[in-house]
Amino acid sequence: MDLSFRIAGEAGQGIQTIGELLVKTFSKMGLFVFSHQDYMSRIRGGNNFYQIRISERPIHSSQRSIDLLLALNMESIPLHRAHVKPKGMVLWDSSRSEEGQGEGSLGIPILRMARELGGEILGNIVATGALLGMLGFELEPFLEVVKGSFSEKGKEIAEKNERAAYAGYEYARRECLTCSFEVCSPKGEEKRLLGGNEAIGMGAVLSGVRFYSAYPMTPSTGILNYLASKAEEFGIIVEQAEDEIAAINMVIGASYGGVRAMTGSSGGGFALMVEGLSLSAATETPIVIAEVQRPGPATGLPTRTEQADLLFVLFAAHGEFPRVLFAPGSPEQALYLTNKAFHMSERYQVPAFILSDQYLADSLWTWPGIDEGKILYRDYRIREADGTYKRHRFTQDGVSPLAIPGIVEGLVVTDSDEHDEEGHITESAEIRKRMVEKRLMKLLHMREEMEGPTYLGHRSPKIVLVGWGSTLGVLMDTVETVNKKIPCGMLHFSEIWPFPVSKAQKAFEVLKGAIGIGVENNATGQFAWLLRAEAQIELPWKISKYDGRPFYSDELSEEVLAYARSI
Amino acid sequence: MDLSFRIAGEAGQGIQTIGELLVKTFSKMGLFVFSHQDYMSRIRGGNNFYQIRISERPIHSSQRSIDLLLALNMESIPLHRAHVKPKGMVLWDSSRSEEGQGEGSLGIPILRMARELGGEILGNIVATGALLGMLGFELEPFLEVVKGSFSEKGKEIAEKNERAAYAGYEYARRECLTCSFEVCSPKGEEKRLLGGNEAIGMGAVLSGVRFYSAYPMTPSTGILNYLASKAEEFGIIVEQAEDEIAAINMVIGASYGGVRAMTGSSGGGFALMVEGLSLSAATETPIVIAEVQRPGPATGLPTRTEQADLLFVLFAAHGEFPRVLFAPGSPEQALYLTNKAFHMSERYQVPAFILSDQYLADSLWTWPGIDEGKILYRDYRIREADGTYKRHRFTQDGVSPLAIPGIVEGLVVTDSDEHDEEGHITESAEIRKRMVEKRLMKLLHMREEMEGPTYLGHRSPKIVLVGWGSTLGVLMDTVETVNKKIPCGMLHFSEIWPFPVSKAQKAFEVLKGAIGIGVENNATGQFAWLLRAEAQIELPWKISKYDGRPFYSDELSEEVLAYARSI
Amino acid sequence: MQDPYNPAWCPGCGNFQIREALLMAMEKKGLRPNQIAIVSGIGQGAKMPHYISCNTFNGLHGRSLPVATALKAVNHKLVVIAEAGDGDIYGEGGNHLIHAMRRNPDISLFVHNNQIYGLTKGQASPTSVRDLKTKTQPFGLLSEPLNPLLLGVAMNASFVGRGFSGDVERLSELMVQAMDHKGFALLDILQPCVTFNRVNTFAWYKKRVYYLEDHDPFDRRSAFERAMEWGERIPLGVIYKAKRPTFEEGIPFLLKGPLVEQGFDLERVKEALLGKKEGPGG
Amino acid sequence: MQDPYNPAWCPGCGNFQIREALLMAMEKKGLRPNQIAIVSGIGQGAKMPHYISCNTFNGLHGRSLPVATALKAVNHKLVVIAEAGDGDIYGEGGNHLIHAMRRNPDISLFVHNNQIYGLTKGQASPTSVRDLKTKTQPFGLLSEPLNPLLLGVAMNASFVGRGFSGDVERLSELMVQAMDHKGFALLDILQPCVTFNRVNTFAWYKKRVYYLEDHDPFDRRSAFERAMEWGERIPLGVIYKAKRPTFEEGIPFLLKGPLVEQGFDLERVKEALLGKKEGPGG
Ligand SMILES: Cc1ncc(C[n+]2csc(CCOP(=O)(O)OP(=O)(O)O)c2C)c(N)n1
Ligand SMILES: Cc1ncc(C[n+]2csc(CCOP(=O)(O)OP(=O)(O)O)c2C)c(N)n1
Ligand code: SF4
Ligand code: SF4
Ligand SMILES: [Mg+2]
Ligand SMILES: [Mg+2]
Repeated sequence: MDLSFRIAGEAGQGIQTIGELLVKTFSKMGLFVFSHQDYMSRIRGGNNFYQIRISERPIHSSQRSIDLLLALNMESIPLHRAHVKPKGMVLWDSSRSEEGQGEGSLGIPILRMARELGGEILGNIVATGALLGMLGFELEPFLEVVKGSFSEKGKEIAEKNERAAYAGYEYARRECLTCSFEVCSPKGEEKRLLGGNEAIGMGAVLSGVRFYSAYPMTPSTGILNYLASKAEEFGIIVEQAEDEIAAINMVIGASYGGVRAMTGSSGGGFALMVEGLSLSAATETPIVIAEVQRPGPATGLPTRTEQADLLFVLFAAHGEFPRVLFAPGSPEQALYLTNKAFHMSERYQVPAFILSDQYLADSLWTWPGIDEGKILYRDYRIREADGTYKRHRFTQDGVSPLAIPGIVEGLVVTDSDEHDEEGHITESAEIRKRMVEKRLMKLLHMREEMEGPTYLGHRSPKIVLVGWGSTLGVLMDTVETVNKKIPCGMLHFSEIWPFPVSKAQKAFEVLKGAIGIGVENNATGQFAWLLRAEAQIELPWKISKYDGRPFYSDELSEEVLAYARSI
Repeated sequence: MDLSFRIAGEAGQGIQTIGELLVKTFSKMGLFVFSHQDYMSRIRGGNNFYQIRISERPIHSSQRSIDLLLALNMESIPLHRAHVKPKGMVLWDSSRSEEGQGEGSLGIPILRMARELGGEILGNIVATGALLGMLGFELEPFLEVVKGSFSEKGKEIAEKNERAAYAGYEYARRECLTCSFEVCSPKGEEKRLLGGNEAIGMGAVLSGVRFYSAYPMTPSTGILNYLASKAEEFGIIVEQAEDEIAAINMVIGASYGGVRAMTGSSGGGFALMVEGLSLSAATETPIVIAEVQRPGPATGLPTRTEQADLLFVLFAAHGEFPRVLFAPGSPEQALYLTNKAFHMSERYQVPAFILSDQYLADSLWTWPGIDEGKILYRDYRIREADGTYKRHRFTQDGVSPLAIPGIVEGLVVTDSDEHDEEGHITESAEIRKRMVEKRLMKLLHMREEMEGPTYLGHRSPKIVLVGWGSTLGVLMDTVETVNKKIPCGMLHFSEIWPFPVSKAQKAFEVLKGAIGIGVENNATGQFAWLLRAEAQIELPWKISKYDGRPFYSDELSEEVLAYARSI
Repeated sequence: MQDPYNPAWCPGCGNFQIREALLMAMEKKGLRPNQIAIVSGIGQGAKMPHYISCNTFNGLHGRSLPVATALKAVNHKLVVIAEAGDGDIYGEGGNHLIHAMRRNPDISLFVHNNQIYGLTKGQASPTSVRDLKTKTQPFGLLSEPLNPLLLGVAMNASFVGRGFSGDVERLSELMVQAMDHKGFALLDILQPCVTFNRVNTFAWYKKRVYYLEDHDPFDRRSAFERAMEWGERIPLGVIYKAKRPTFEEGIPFLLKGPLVEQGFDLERVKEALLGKKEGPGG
Repeated sequence: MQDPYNPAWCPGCGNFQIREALLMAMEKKGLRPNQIAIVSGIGQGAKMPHYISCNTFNGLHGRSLPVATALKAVNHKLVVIAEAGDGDIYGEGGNHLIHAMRRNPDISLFVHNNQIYGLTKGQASPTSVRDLKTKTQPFGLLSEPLNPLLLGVAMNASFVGRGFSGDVERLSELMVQAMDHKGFALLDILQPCVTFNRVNTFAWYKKRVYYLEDHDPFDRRSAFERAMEWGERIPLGVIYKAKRPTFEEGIPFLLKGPLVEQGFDLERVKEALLGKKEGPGG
């Protein structure tokens, strides 16, 4: 079983509510779920959708072709119908229009039923019930989810909602004569779900973050919301700053003060943090920055996705200094790599980045739950030091002891100007030279800690898809499809900087003879460029997408196969 | 004749005054002059110097070894004496110390003489006169310079200064028994001088800049000062902004309004302009930005030099868009390339950079005066357009008509969000894709306008020094020296982006067999990295300097020769 | 794509009325679309120029004022308006606001003050009430609200006023006054956000607002008094005015006419700049 | 390299006295060096912490306040002082100043207000007199000076005062009061710049300054009056005070003690976070 649904309608119609009810329900059933969101930069109106794919096997991406479209308004039907498979169905609200929608569609008077059942607000539940009914699933798991979601609001409301679910479900079962979805009866355990932004937030909490400051910016705001929701429980100061400059400077102040600290934004907000980034580098103050990409330049498409900030983030800020950059491919990777970012940042006293994007941020993946052994934690802060303490002491590996001001006896002195070992401003050419070397020296050890790419696919592939960051899932699913026709594999990088040069070169060596295709959600092929500069590896072909939308695995498979046929 | 002098002392002692009097005097004599400045980030105290080199042949860099040290305070003697050549001299103020300074030195009671002649302020003139006397030059040109400089202050003051010049000169001629400098009697015409910041300012005025906004930041402030000094005469609005963010946004507003506009800063200030850069790109508003580098990260060494912002400036800002980057090698290049930056920026509606640094900014070169034919000027602004005007119309080369709001009949609409041809916000995938392509398409034509590197040196060199930006002069002088021992050449890039790939590759082809040495005033070899990424050219060796000081040609020659010997 | 008569606002949002008032004001002033330029930031209110027929520069979040200031300086014949949100101009763009008040360019700033971040879904803004709990203020808002009018009077801004989206007619009058004013005019507009602000609703404002009468805006002390008033009663109207030269008036050569019309004569510039020798340091 | 007793200031600069006053204030408060942290920006005044024995974070131009705010929040036992220049804090850092006043963290801000940009050689600052001609103000300064005290009162900052470097003893008293104050204290310090400011010299200030007497800083109206006074007479002292909770007081778990001392128990966090199943959206 491999089914895709799209819930489409205006902003404000409850698309997200329906989407979340469904993914919870499917997870409860024990199904694997993948979902992503496509929405406009507005609060009401326009056209948004929430897409869900389910299967009894693991799945990692969305497909362009859908089995069922739930259209919450009439405008959604022409907009999305082309993507409905020949045997698929459109479920629409017949209380909105007199006109029939022809074959392959089922009209249900959603709003009318909702009103009859106690109010328009129940429409979402009616629609969700109807969708499950059309598919032929059991209603029970959904009823449980509904119960869980509304139990806090009192018995009466809970019951109303249950009735609405039942009504929608029954209506669909009764009326949908042409529905012929093959659904399995899942028996697996209840599954867990993890979203991209949530994963970064969880990773931060598990790494001991105690200070998070940010300025709201789509699609990064979910991290802020997540951490705010955990603030009291875990003693995390979460402060909305007046602007992004304040956010990063606060984070640096908090880290100087002795706690682990983080900020997050999207490209435009991060652009304002660039000077602060250099401050973190100059003062060797560890910080973690999540940059959740959206299409630029400037405001661009605020709620959409792109992978176009890689080189920007890698080279942001004046002067030369080491940094760490991870680009997770899944929520699970996002969690562990956020943890690794804190680990590296604290260990080497450098800024560390998580480079995500809207697609990953707003996607939900089924995941097995945490592997606790994978969480790295060691406290590198010095809590005892006497008056001889020097913040920027020259050491063999370039890492100086990082003491907490006020806690240690010695003074913790640092400066954005070039400074001596004590942290005091200097103009000395000699000290300057050594300080540059001290800072850059860390790169050696840092690079060793970076993992190389992941290979998946055929043992001796003819084609290798090369990607990074949020395209992991789409590459995985594409390889599976393409492999049925020609030997294909994928190489995915999520640990980007310091670039694991020799690991990358080794990975490509094995693939000699295969044609490398760079797959990037941007126009210029930034990662391919980096690969050439860092590892002298040339990718002969590239597939780019830069319309603000993510790759779909069925679409990508076709493109890869078309290319394969052409050579 | 090839003589180098260093005037050293505390900040505030008048080092710069003496330096400028001297370079004016030598230029008047018809000599070629090169000078640069080395100063601390403070207003009084510390130790600064001004270095001057003169010759009857063109010279393009400073040398580490000096013929004459003018020490304005006693502390300067131990600090700089090691650089004085065996036959060189130290000129010091014997009114500051009882102790003699031994062989190779001449003490002159500068302050005492000044006081006797009418005040301590005359000390600078006494010292300058003495220096000229020791060298054995005629006094007349200096007297003329003094006359010119003080004529506005009244006859009495002018005469006092002349007397002081004479007194210093005579004292030195009389007392310096060991002075044996070989000076020629220059007969050439009076020469012109041009400084790095001044050249950028002149280039801007000649390009029709009408709006300049910046926030003061060393070493870029000279551009602001220059343009402010020309503001009234040439109708240029010069406004000191409240911060760098305001500066770049003002410049964008002025350019949108229909005039040529520019801003300038150093790396840390530019870091704050990064979001604004993306705004210029998204709205396709032409702007020119001068980034005058200093050592980072963060505040770094505010008054010193480095070439470490290349990759930062090239990849600054989120999203993908074309930009232009020039890195002039001399004040003369700075003038023409600033003009070319305006030309490219206006023609393609993209942001254009001049990447300079403190060394270039504060250097003076003898130059032949302007070649007027080299100044490009064409007005690309549209002053007539009816109601059908579309600001971002799709065109064959990606360049849309750029009309002036309020002047044309049609409306000029633009947006930092992705927009349609009219400039209105859009969420369309189709339009987004075309807009990205429209913007990036310009790169094709832009790249064709970029010049390749300059080659100078031996016809079949064994060693080629490869550099960019402000190292031009030092490379020229080094090649001349090294060439006397082994066949050597230099390849210098001042037109960096869009990278002139094929021109670069062609230039390197000719040099096959020679060993390329990257010479960069930074630690990581950023240009060498770019060369590899863009043109697959590998430089087997590099010479880096990153102590905040510039290369000296005698020093660099030795390093190159040492390397040559080692292979 | 964007139909100018189908704004991306929620039904019932105060922005619709602000748009109406602005259209009315433009009509009252008899302005043709190409004589006006609206510069805006990012936010719900900042989308305004897309729904008005005019020259439009929809720039970055918080950065409308520097753009507008420069635009006016290079073409002072244009009527230049900045449209901003409360987060936009009192948060992200706060520094530019302060310094625009010091500079006093002849532009009008209309702030769509809904006391909340609308476009990013309901975070506290600089004008939100203290202790407001939102998804991003887990401890409740820990800052005191900024009083834009008091700030304006303290900064000696040359025109400081407040309007209410619920009264289109008088709001448009205030807009006209702001545009007629020679200098920087800050008009803070109370605007209900029906989706995210459950505190400062239409009814909440409606109950409290009143128009100033017998108030001399040139009397700074009384302006402070009125500006401090916020709570049970909220004054509307022109709170403060100061006679000050504009930014453009300080630039001598603008007397000749708009800079953008002054032309550039390369030959003259070459002559003037290069005819005489340049010394070091220019 | 840097001898703490050989500051990089010009002989005669007011910064020397400010340093003396600060040392005196620290002594009066009986503070050990490691109990204090000075956060500063970039400028002549901002070099201060290098010449005082204390924890030091010398950060970016204009950005001392966010750093200081966060530092205090994570370790509220530290005495946190921000040292800034007038360009630094009223120019580049203006937005942070406004919002620090709203937040009211328990830190003291000492502004070395020499009404000029010292370190970058004499450009106009936000407090420079109007029409000032400098190398970068070719038409004379076209902006009106910002009045920091008026701004502070308007923003309801919880402590607003002014000192003068020429009176070390009383300046140190004011510093002590600022440090003793629970909340954000803005102390603007008039400081002659002997090199670049030829207008506001020591004598200029000396002739004009007087200490407030019989002034109730809790009386906001009278605070406005005093804050507006600038010209022939310039008041010194505490101009305004407001009773407000501090930023740190709003963060519930800081009652347990400084955050930096609260430790991190990975096992407990794992348990609490992962023990129960996470739904979508967390
Ligand atoms: C630099 C930057 N940071 C953050 C954002 C995201 N953002 C867009 S609008 C907005 C705030 C909206 O609030 P407000 O200015 O009050 O306008 P409203 O939507 O309420 O009208 C934010 C934070 C952005 N676009 N740019
Ligand atoms: C982002 C940034 N912009 C500009 C500068 C350059 N800069 C350093 S100090 C300073 C202003 C100094 O004036 P002020 O803050 O009044 O301090 P003062 O030197 O007068 O004490 C400037 C513009 C900088 N360091 N960083
Ligand atoms: S979210 Fe609020 S401000 Fe935005 S359109 Fe809706 S009601 Fe208006
Ligand atoms: S320049 Fe002015 S502020 Fe700076 S040290 Fe000298 S006198 Fe003091
Ligand atoms: Mg708002
Ligand atoms: Mg100052």
